[in-house]
Amino acid sequence: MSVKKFAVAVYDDEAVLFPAVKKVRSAGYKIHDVYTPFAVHGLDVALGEKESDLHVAGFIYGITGTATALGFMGWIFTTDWPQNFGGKPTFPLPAFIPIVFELTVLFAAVGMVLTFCYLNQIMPGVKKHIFHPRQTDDKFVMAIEVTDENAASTEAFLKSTGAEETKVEMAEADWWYGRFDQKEEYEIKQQLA
Amino acid sequence: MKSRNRRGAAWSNNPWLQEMPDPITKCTWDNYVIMSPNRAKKMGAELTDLNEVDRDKKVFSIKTNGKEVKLPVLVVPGVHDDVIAVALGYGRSKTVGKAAADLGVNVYPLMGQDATGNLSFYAAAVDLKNTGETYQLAITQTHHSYQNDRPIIHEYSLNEFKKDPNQLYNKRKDALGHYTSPDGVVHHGGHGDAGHDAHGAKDAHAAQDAHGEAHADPHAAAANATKTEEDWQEAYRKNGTLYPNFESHGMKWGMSIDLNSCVGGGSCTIACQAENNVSVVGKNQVLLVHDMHWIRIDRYFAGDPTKPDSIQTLFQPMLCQHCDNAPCENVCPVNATNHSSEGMNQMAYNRCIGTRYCANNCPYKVRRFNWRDWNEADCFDDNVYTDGRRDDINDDITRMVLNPDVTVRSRGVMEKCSFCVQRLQGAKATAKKQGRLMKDGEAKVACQQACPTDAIVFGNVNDRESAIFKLRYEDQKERVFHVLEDIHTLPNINYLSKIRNASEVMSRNPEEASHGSEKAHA
Amino acid sequence: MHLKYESVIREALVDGKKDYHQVTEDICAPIENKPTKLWKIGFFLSASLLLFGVFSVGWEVYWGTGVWNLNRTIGWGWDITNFVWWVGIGHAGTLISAILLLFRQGWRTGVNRAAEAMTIFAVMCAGQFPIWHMGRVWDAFFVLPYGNTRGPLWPNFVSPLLWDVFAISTYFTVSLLFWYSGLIPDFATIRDRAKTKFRKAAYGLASFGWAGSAKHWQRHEMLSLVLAGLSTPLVLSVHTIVSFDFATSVIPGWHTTIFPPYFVAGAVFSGFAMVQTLLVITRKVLKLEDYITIGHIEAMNKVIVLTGSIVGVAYLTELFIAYYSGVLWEQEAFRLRVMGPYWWAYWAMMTCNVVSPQLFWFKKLRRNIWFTFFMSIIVNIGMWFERFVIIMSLHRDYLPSSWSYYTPSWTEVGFYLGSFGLFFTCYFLFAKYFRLLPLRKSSLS
Amino acid sequence: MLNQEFKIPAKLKTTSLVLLVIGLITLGAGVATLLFSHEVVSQTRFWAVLLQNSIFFLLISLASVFILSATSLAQAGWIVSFRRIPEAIGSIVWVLGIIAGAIILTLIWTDNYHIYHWLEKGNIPHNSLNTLKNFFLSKPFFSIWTVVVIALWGWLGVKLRNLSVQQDSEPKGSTKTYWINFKYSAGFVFVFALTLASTIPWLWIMSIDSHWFSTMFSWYTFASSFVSGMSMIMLWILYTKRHGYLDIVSDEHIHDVGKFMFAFSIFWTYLWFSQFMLIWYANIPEETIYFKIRMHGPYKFFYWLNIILNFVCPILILMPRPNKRNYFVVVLVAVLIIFGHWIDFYQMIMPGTVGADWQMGWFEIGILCGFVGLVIWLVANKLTKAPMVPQNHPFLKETIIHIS
Repeated sequence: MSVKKFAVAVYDDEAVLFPAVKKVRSAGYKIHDVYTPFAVHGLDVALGEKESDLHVAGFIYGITGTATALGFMGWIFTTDWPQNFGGKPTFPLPAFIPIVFELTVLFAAVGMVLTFCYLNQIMPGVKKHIFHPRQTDDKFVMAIEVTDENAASTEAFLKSTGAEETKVEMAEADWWYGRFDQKEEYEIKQQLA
Repeated sequence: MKSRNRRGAAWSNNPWLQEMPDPITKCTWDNYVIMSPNRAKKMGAELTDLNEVDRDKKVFSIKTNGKEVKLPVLVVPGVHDDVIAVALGYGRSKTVGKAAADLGVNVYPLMGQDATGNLSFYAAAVDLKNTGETYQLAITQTHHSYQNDRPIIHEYSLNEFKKDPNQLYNKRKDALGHYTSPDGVVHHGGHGDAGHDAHGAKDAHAAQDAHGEAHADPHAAAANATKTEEDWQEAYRKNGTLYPNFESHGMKWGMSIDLNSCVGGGSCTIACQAENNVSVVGKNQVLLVHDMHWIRIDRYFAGDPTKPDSIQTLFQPMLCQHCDNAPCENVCPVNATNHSSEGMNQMAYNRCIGTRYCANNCPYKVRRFNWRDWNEADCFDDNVYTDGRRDDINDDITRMVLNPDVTVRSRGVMEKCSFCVQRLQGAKATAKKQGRLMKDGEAKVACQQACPTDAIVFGNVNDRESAIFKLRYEDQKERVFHVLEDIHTLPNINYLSKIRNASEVMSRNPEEASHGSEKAHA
Repeated sequence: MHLKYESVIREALVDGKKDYHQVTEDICAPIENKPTKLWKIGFFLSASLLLFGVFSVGWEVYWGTGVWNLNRTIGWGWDITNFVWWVGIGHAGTLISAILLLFRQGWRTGVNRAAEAMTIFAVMCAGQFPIWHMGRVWDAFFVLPYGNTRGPLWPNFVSPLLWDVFAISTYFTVSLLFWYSGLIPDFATIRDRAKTKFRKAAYGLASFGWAGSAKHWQRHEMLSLVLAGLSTPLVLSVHTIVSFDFATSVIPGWHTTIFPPYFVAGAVFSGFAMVQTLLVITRKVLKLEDYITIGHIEAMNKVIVLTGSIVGVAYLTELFIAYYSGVLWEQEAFRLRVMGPYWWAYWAMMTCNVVSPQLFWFKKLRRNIWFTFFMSIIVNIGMWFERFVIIMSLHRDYLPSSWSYYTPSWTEVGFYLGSFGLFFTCYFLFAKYFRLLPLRKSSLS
Repeated sequence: MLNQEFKIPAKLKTTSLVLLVIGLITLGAGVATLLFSHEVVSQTRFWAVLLQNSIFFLLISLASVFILSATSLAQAGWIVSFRRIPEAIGSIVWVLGIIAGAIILTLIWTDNYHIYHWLEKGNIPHNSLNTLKNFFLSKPFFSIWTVVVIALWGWLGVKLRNLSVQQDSEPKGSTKTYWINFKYSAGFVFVFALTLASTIPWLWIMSIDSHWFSTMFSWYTFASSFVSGMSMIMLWILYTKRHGYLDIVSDEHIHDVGKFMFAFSIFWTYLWFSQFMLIWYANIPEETIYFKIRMHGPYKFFYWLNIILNFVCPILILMPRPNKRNYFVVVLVAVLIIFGHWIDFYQMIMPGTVGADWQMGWFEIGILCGFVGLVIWLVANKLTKAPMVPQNHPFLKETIIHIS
């Protein structure tokens, strides 16, 4: 958790963004992140991100659900308190299927969403730095971490990639607990400067 | 004018009796005029399909002996076309007590005197007029025929029965014997005297042709095993299902009800009500079909309603059948009802949350729901007396009528016949204390005890010496049947067929007569 | 840069030439402007209905289920009819989002957010009925498999009603997650556009701190896809399990093996109709005609005529097989449906569900807004009658001695009206404070 | 490349002919040893096997016509790249229809009550309960409906393909035939609802167990034939692709067809389970007897095999995304599915006909070979008659750049 300096470029079209990403990466810059208002198909590949393994987690949660449901109901009906309902078998498998299915789905879905939130470090009360107010509206924002020395040159380079607007600003790179209606210290400082 | 009364109204303030449906009309809490369908039609009060649904009955004015009363009309087949009848003993004042006050109409004023000066229970000249008004009668059974072809009751004339006592037995064996093979392969060689093998088997021919008689084969052997007289019922029980068989070791309670002996008097209903703290609900609630009786007597008419002489009446006591494959037990979400190892279908009132799913899924419609707080037993105060007249069962004094061995049920739970489980447990405990086996007849259920004609026999079916066993499997086995046995509910209650001392059984439709056994199979 | 080529046959999914920002402006406008008069009236009416529903339910809980006109023979009536009806309606949203996402139907984006919200509200309404229909609602928690002090006392996992408990709660949870995870980025948009402190704080909380990072979007896409994959069988399972409530029983008219797929088709049918009802109003009131186009409406109508026909085939199948079976009980149950005391319900069902949707074979009618609106209501009336007809199989089953009849009391009607109140109150709030349409690239052609 | 024409590889030709000849020899041997055997069970076996195979192959071919109509109505673009394959399969429906129809009608008019028990007098009594059944299961109705339905199926199967081929020679950008095709597709779906989705499986298959009934039966049969039809299309796509055709079919298309196989295997299981569980739960003997013989009786093995082949295998194998794009895996699953549903049809038909005396021997396998050979030969020949890719389809461009 520390406030760092970033060179920020704002693009107004995907068609400009993609070549820009390519140029920036081949020029050797390490892109801190790209912010888009909606999922841009193929951007993760362009940025060199690995494919997410979220679905594998989902599968494991699902299997856990299946096992829990079958094990729990099986234990209750055969061991804990076997009873006779309408002459049904003690282990009435066909009648277990609906609940087994539901719990499989429930475990998978809830587990995946929690994992999603954990991986993305998002939850109510979490705050992240918004580089450009329209990055959740229609602008595409690229941020590169810079030092005092290379800030100007990076900015200039970003400008050359077709950015509509560029700037250098201090920003908290990670997440923190905070409210979006309050300005953080570094933001106020930045504004004053 | 003929009369029927409850001891001339001497016990009219007893809500049990007020709520007991009249054996013939199935009406409660009121008196009314009964008349034949023909007369009703003439006078614009005919029994229509709508009549079943609509509880508003037409009110007629009756004038005789210079007096007039107004009474609702009930149409009852079998009444002579020129006779109407009213029950005495109604229209009491409030002084008689809460239950009977202001019920019905007092018709004593209509009574004249006969030549000897005695009160005359009939009057010859009656002026009957439709007033155009209507009045609601609380009737517990609104459909009066068992649709003739519904195989829920079996009736034979004495001659038919004499000619072939085994008619019912064979009919059942034909229909159910179809499902007795342990592997589902149906072999037709199995049952002998099936007449033509009409309802037979999907697979029968191929299998039969394949094996021939000489073919030694495990399936054929299995089929042969069910050949013997006693075993096909057991085989149906075990193989007519995809479920395993739950054996009852020790006790296995069973009941037999003889349709021949039953006179429909209803003492079983009241005995049960007294024994098991069954609530009285009041007229308004009976109108909403919220009646609570654990054992009811279904009354059906057969014959041509326009010919009073052709009418035959039939009574079928109906109570929880304690099915071994009970459709109600499966569906309870909270385990409030399940099956005992003694073959009883039991209720845990404490556990019931009142989804009513069990009652819906009961093919016999014998489960009773506590729609309201009849007994001031639930957690809401003062929510009992909203709908007019009630019995006074919640007085401190009258509460003493409650049987302390039996729970008083609160609002929102399901209840039904328990086979008087408190008595059975009591009898078992007594025998155990005395260090001996329980004898047959020691455990009696209330309805059995009260039945004046001994139509109900009850006992342990696993005991080969018991009356119920002998009746069911030896003495009366050709008359035994279970209601709806083709859906494999395996009731622990059986009925004995009705044998009529009449030349003809009116409930038999012509098709049934000619096709007989197919019907049962279908 | 991927070019999405669309054939000449296809219609544009968004009318008018819009850039991204314009889309955001349009969609956020209802949220950021003051509520209109129409909205206020609608909200007030819905809230009043809701209050009346609360009163009706309170009355029933205090005096007992006996104030409903259900009886010894007919243990379920309007309560479960309405339950099944609302659950059915609650199927469209997740179906649109999930199945259409899997089938990559582009037109879904115009309607899916509203439909998902509708799903959640409809399931909330549906859940009320089985809860309040219990005789002892204060013991409703008995259905949960919780450890307790009464020994090993567990619910009965074999009961279809318990399956319902699991199915409905799972469905509600997963739909909520699906819907909310889709909303998070939308909340972020509103947050960053917000002018007031309160809005910034509230939407800031609701958006979970979403900033739109590329990696997050990648996971988000994956999450949506897998949730869609899970939701698809889940949607089918829910109405299937609801149908099991009836089909597992031995009651003629209830016990029919075709029920599961036929209930699902019926649910989609009624759900889509309800979405139509809402969309036709919403696009008018919130001026979203460019986003919810005639093309969307027509596509939905095609699904309606398809599912209506499937349901029709199922009705005829039931009727036919009942007579084919040679089983007296079945034949009688269906004879009574067609010409028994409840014949009017049967014929209302047939007219509304089978006959009238066939008019959608005509393109002119399919693309007519007012006709669509009219039909969407007709279909839901029909589907209500379908459930009513099925449940009323109880009125005459095996033993004629128990036959009975049922009409609802004011409390039952009140409860039903109250559920509309709940539904529309939620919907009005949603339409005002949440984003009604998602912003997706694919919504632009 | 888009106007490539299919030439039957020699190996395929030989294989199909060899299989066909095996089938014919088996048939001949069957006639000699089974049909003219004095044992009724052998005669029944002869007919039951022919019935099973002819209906099975007819219905899985018909599935192609259905998928064509359904995707046309849904305006799905992705299928266009390999549309010619279902078209070819669909246009041989009439041949299989004639074979199946001939077998069924022979059974009916020779009163073969060992297959259709209702043909025996008295098995379904004439009374008011059975009025409809007596009409429905009567020789005239049965025959007329069978003939009409086969004629409609065959005609529409050919028609849909002819329209598509006709489109090839139309000027670019013309959508006239496209809309005509759309209308015929709607017509077929209508016919389909009244036949395969309802009456036909009742008549041809369910009536074998003449007292048993299930409202689900037709939809269940449909699901069975549809998923195997999809698998058959998959096999053809991959086969032709391997031989250098259909290069516009990308992994995305294969993935999509794989998803269909996956999804409809689940769908089949869903219908199978619903039918089974409801009957199991209600436990009414006249319904459970159907499963009694299958679950606890001599068909136990097939009962479990059916679930394993048609549910467990496809679902486990096809769940991971890469597997749906792996040609070997997909071919394996397709073969398993087709065989699995052949078994499914086997266990639908045999318990009611040959009963406990089922056999899985030379005759069963030989006839299966024969039908496989016949279908391969017919479809391959049909494929040579038109370019492998529809030339002028409005969605052609869409399907080429199709991404998932």
